[in-house]
Amino acid sequence: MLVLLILLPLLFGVAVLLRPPAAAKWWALGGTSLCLAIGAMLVGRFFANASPDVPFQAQGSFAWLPALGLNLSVGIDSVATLLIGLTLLLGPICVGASWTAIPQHRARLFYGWLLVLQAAMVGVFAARDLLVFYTCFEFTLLPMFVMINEFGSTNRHKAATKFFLYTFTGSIIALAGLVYTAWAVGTRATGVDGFTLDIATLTEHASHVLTAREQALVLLAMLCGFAVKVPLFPFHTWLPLAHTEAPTAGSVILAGVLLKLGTYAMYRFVLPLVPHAVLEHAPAVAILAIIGIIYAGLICWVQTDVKKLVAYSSVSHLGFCVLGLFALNSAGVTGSVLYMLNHGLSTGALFLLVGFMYERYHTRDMREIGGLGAKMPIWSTFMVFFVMSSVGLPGLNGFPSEFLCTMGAFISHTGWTSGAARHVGATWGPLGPWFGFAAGTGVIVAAIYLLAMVAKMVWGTLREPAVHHGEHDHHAGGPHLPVDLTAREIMTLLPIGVLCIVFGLFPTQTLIGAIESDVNAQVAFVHERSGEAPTEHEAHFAQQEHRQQRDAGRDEQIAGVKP
Amino acid sequence: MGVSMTTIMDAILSAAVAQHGGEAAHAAVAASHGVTGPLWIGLIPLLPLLGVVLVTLLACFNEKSKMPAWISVGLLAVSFLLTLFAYLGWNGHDAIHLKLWDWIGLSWGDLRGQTLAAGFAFYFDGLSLLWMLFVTGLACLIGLYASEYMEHDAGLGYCRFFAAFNLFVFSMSCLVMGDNLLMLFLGWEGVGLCSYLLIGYFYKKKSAVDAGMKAFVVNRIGDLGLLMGMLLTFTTFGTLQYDALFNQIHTGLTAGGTPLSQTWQVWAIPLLLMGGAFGKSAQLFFYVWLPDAMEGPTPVSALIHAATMVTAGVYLVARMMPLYLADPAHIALTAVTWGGAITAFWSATIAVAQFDIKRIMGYSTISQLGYMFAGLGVLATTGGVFHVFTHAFFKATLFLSCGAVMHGFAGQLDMRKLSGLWSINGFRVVVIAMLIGCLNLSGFPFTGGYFSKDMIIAEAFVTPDSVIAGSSWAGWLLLLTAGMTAYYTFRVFFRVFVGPVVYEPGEDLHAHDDHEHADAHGHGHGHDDAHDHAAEHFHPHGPKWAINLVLTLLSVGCILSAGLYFLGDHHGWAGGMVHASSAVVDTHAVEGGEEALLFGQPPHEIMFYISAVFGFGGILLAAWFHGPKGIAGLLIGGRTTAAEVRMDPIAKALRPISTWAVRKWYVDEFYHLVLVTPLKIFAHLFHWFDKLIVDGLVNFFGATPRVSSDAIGESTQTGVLHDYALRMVAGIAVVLVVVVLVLF
Amino acid sequence: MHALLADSTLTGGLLTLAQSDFPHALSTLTLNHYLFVSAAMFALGIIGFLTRRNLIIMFLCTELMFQAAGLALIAFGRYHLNFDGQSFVIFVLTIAAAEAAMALALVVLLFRRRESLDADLWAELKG
Amino acid sequence: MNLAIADLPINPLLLYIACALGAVGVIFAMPRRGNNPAIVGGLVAAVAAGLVVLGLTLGSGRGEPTPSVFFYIFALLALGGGLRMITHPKPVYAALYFILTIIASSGLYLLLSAEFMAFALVVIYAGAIIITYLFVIMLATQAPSADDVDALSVYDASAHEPIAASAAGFVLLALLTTMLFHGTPDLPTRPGIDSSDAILARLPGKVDDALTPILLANGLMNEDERIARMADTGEVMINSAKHTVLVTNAEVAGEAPTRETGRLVEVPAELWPSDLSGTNVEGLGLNLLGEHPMTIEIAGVVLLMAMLGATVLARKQVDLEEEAKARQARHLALDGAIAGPGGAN
Repeated sequence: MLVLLILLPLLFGVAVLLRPPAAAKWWALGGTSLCLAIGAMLVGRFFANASPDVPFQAQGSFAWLPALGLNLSVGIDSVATLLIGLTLLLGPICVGASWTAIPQHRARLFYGWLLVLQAAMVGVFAARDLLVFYTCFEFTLLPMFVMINEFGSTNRHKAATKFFLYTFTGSIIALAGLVYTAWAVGTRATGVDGFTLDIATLTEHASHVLTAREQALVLLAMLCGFAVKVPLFPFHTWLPLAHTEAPTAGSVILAGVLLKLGTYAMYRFVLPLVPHAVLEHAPAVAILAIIGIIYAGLICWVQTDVKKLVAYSSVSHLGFCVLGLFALNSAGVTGSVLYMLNHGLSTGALFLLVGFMYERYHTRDMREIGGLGAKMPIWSTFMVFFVMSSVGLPGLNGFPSEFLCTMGAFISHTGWTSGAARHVGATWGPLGPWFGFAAGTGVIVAAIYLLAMVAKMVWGTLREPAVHHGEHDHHAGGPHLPVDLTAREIMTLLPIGVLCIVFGLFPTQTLIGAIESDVNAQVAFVHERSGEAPTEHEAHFAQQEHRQQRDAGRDEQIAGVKP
Repeated sequence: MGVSMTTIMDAILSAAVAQHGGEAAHAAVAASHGVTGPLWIGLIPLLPLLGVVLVTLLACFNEKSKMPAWISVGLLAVSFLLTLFAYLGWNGHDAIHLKLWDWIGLSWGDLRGQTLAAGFAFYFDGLSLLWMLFVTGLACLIGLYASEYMEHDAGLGYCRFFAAFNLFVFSMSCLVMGDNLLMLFLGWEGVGLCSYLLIGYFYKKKSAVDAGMKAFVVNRIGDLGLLMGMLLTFTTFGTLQYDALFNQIHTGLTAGGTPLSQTWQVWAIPLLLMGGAFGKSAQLFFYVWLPDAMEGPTPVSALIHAATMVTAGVYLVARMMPLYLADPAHIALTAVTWGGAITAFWSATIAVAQFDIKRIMGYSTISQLGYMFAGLGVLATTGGVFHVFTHAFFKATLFLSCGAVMHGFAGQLDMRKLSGLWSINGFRVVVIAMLIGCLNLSGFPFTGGYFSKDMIIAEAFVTPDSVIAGSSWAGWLLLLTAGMTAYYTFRVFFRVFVGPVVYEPGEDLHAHDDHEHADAHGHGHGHDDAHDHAAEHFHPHGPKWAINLVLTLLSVGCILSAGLYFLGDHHGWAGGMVHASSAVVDTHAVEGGEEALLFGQPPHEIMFYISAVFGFGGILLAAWFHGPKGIAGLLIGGRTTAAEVRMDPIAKALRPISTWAVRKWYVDEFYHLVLVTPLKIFAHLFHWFDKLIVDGLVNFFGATPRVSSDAIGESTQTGVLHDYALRMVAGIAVVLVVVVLVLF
Repeated sequence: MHALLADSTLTGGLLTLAQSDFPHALSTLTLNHYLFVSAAMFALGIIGFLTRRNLIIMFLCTELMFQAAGLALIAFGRYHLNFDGQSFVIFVLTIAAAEAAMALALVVLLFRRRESLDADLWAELKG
Repeated sequence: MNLAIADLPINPLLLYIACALGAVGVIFAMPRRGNNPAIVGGLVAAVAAGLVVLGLTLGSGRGEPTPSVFFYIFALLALGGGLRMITHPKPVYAALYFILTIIASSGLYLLLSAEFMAFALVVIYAGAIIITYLFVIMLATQAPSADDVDALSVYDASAHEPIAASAAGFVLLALLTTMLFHGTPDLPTRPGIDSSDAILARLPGKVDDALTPILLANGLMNEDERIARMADTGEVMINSAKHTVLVTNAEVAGEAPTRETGRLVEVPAELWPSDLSGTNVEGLGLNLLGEHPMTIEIAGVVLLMAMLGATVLARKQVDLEEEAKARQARHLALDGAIAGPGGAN
């Protein structure tokens, strides 16, 4: 089923290319909807069969080049399942959002790449070996590049190039870290004398075979890649540019899923592979995250471009996500995973809204446009709603994630877990209350900039650009849009809104309960492995031992052949 | 999951009871043996939520009638009745529990403190019941009032108003009824949102939008304290649930086993929570948002910014009283006392100088909230809570009366432009209601406000200074403030509601149709022309039945609330309610049994006289300075016009001070200078830093290879085949050299 | 390099030469003999390719390099006592023939363009 | 590293000196204007090559005496031809010297007992490929001026950076030899009877033809018997050294004979056919078709493609003529149109 989810969008992508342009969006809609339906079945089946003993389901492995030990294997745990669900949900929504925005003669290019992108994203979350993971991880860049470069606004070429090169450079460095780990595990633990690409094996052995210094270097390398993707301050500057220039669907996917690839990779690789280094350097990462939260938040406040504002708010929000991850406790990591989903929903929706507005007025400058409350009441209602979700209002989806991330950072304080001043609510971890406090100030900043945006965009007297979509100046052939949202546009927003409320009021039943056992296992694993890294001598010895074993094995083999 | 969590909770509770058998009996006060309530209790908050949905649906169908109001009022009435039933069915001492579902539940171990369990659950004890009674009751009445008040906005705006209104009641119910701190936080932020939406109801007015944002942001600053306090509570006590928390506090130990008195958390947590409370209740540094919040429609001001939401902070402190009492040094309580007392006095000084009657009521609300906090601080929880209750009624009455005036005079609120409402047809009910409200507010003998305020001030003298530092000084400050309160209250009454009939309509003549309004402004004739033109044809219209009915009911409520003082055996009905809640204070245990004296008498007895004197004094001053000639001015007034009073020369003489007071001591400007401007500067700096340095570095690194490769390419890319081949061979040679050197 | 100079100098080598059974020593062939010839041939091919400007001779030089590779293959095949080396030489010949056909066609094409076989005239790759 | 280099079969210093010397020789031998010390260069290069061969010979241990004189002759011819090829200014001569190199190489192939390849090389390279080159050289080479037919073109007369190229080439040679020589032992004995038997085993028809009449004639095998073919591989069991061959009963042979069911017949030495051995061609053929069938197919396709490609590329492309043809075609079409609709048919 997982493979189906990867192949089906590709098939539909081909179909889109083969059919006439007018049919492209219908094929894309059909493809993404079908995937969503299958995905819903997948998610349903996953949680129906979920048990703490079997963290991964729907596993499959296909020998690709057995001689080189290369397999393509997939499988999903609860976190991956939820993120796949998010990806698939955003599929039809993105198609719906692009319905009129993409001119028909270029529709095939757009929807074809959109479907390819979806396949790649599902592939990243479904990957159980480095080959699939990294291939898909990098392959997301190409469709996004095309979408920005071909369908973006004025500054799109620069944005696309920067997006591609920046994230690609980072990923290459991350690849180096991953490959080194694969090599170390291969030569020191599994004895294949090559690279171990299987993620489960890597996870099992990496922390045992990498020395403290190696772990630190691998952490640095992986962070270079994943922090750019997230993006973490100060690696974020590609994001506002890319978001601003990307078409609406591109922004939605970028914010909704692509950024999560970074945090997901951190969850999947950084934490379990190099726990010792993570423990040691978590405060540094957390400080970067907190700087990002406040710094990007303040920058949002003075933006005039509303899309850029939302983009910077992503930087700020993802800071919470990283902070929660590096709190290394259940609350933080749970919060972080929740954040991945919830940020995808609420910020995705904000981008949709900005996109709908842009489609009508062809400007994003808040000095030119604003006060739409009376003119576009439905749009405004959604805007306020999703802003509140983004601000972290309890009862909506933003809150559980934000609260748990902050709480994770706050209680992650090893000094509190023992001794005279023992705090029962504190957990083992590298951060502490001050981190929680600093992150908490970010909540204030978030309120400031998002409400400032609402104040400009929704409230106040109506401001419209001098030339906007009127019957006379609308570009020929383009569909005429009504003043307020159409039913199609509402239909793209409504599912997100419903999920926002459901995830806000029933987070335990829908999300936390689903991922609890996996996250707890992950945290326990990191806790257990973070204590002692092997010394250089031990690592070297392990390598020698395995080499000898291998040589002995080969000699035997030769000896067996010779007589 | 749910099952496991309840089991854990039960285990913790039983362990606590077993371990400290002695205190367990004492802990019964905190209602550890709660009873599970009937499911319909859950309807109390959920009915308003249903109201939100229904009103939103009406909005979708573009309903133009008053249907949203009737739906809201009906549902709120049912909600109120349910609360009443719950109260009547309550056994009077045990807390009622009702858990609907797990809201945020997370467990990472079986030990204590390894489970975060925040159910969407309710906890009913005396305190919550008391609050719920006036929240739902007043919400219902004010909803009815608003149905008429907002009628000019029928349509989308009307729906928007009532949706937010219902959402507010839902949030407030969650806040008050929640059984853990997270539920409280849910309500806390929810009411903040509704407050934001409703303050900014007239969203085309920039001042209203700014006020809404200011309210939300200032509240958020306080919320940071609440959030941190909550998290620290969790780490210290391992739970956020009231029952478990109070039981733990009663053991005198943290959940880790350290004696509470030796930890720093015992004062840090209450102080942090106090930050949240002060934010929501507009105390001390945080008060600035509340006066601006008067930009909202008056029913909103009455319900949210006077009667209910702003008392959430008081509720929080009262609810967390065991935590405040756990500190033997009472650091947090002292801070609460002085925070309250100073705020009470400070805002009274501003109120005496204002001319906008709604703003005066706003400042008066801040001042009264200060009383409540001071009451809690000096261990007079009963007084504080009773004052919340009486204040809710009389302040709602006052606001609604002001609202009726505003409604009738097209938004006119300037007391210099209004006079003699008594003599204007149709405003009699309003004036009487206003009078009753004013008497309550100024602490006129035998009114509800009189009793509740006296309890607070007297307790300030009763509580020794050794327990709460400077509590008697706080008492004097509060007494002085009582006099000022009487003065500014009756200043409004004497100037606006009695005396010669003078009026000018306000600017909201076309409030419901801003486009025309804006056009009028933009016209060549200018603002004044249009204004005068409108004024010529202006006739004040008195309130209709809904407003009059509500005002009448509220006035009756105000009067009756005084009677509550004589009910029950714990200093009145409110005392009884408090006694059956976590807010109960065993004053004797704290004070050591020594009876304090004031002027040689027990403070509680003599305070009736002293405060009456201060109250009368204030009223008489107001009458002298602002009262009209004749009986309406108590025969000592001399005002003949709306604009000129005897106070004016004095204010002129006190020029710098009076101007500063009128300008609200320039606090807003100060904040702007000290907080907002630097933050904005930082934001701009960061923006440029991001653009030039952070992004610049990236671009630099991007440009380096390009520039350098251009330079290299210029010299090497000759296009001649031999050059490439030679370089290739040389390259292979270099690689081989390396290989030979390394491998051989 | 130091050890290399110390323990086996040229004089030492010549001494060994003088002492050894000359005809017999000279008649002893090793794989290395062939490999050296092959390597030397390859080096000559490379040098030729690098120095000659005539396109045809440059291609001849590549053929020389093919030859060198073929010789090495045959020698190794002989060393391992199997026919794989020879088989591969057949393939090398095939490729060489194909390459010659294509290359010469290209040369003719290029010659038609510029009326010259000078490789230096073609610098369109200049970046 | 030092240890490893000491393991080389040749004194490394000697090797590197020889390489340097060779480089100098080649540089001198390169075509250039004015005084051309090509002969000196050639001699120097020859000395260098001789030094290496000498060193190799001295360094090698005992070994089977082989026809080494021919090796030296062929190696000298091959390298000398190669040197002259890359240094001779006239392309035609260069090609001819290359033929010399090829013929010498084929001699070396013979020494390496690759008889078939030796002759195939001569036929294909010298006979076909180089002739093609010669044709192209003749086609493409133009004398710089009409009056002096023997004059050289500038690009033939002067080398392109001979010093750098030679240095690079010989550095490469030194490194290559360093690596190639590393630890390679002597050549094994000449492929003899064993490998011959291995080939014969896979050629049952040949063995049948050679042995069956002898066996039958001498009564070593009954009429109902035949030479056995193994059930699993289809090979015959033959040992030329011991003169033995496995035969089996015909009936039994029908049911997959094994070593056990067969009968080992020992043929007297004088009766053993002296010419019965697996030849090089047979071995190569078996190897080629047995183990690399796919490669042959691919090679065929490559050749076909090359043929097509060469045809396409070398096709006479005269733009002017094409244009003229097109113009003419248009003209005709126009005429047709003017002639009327009847003309369209």
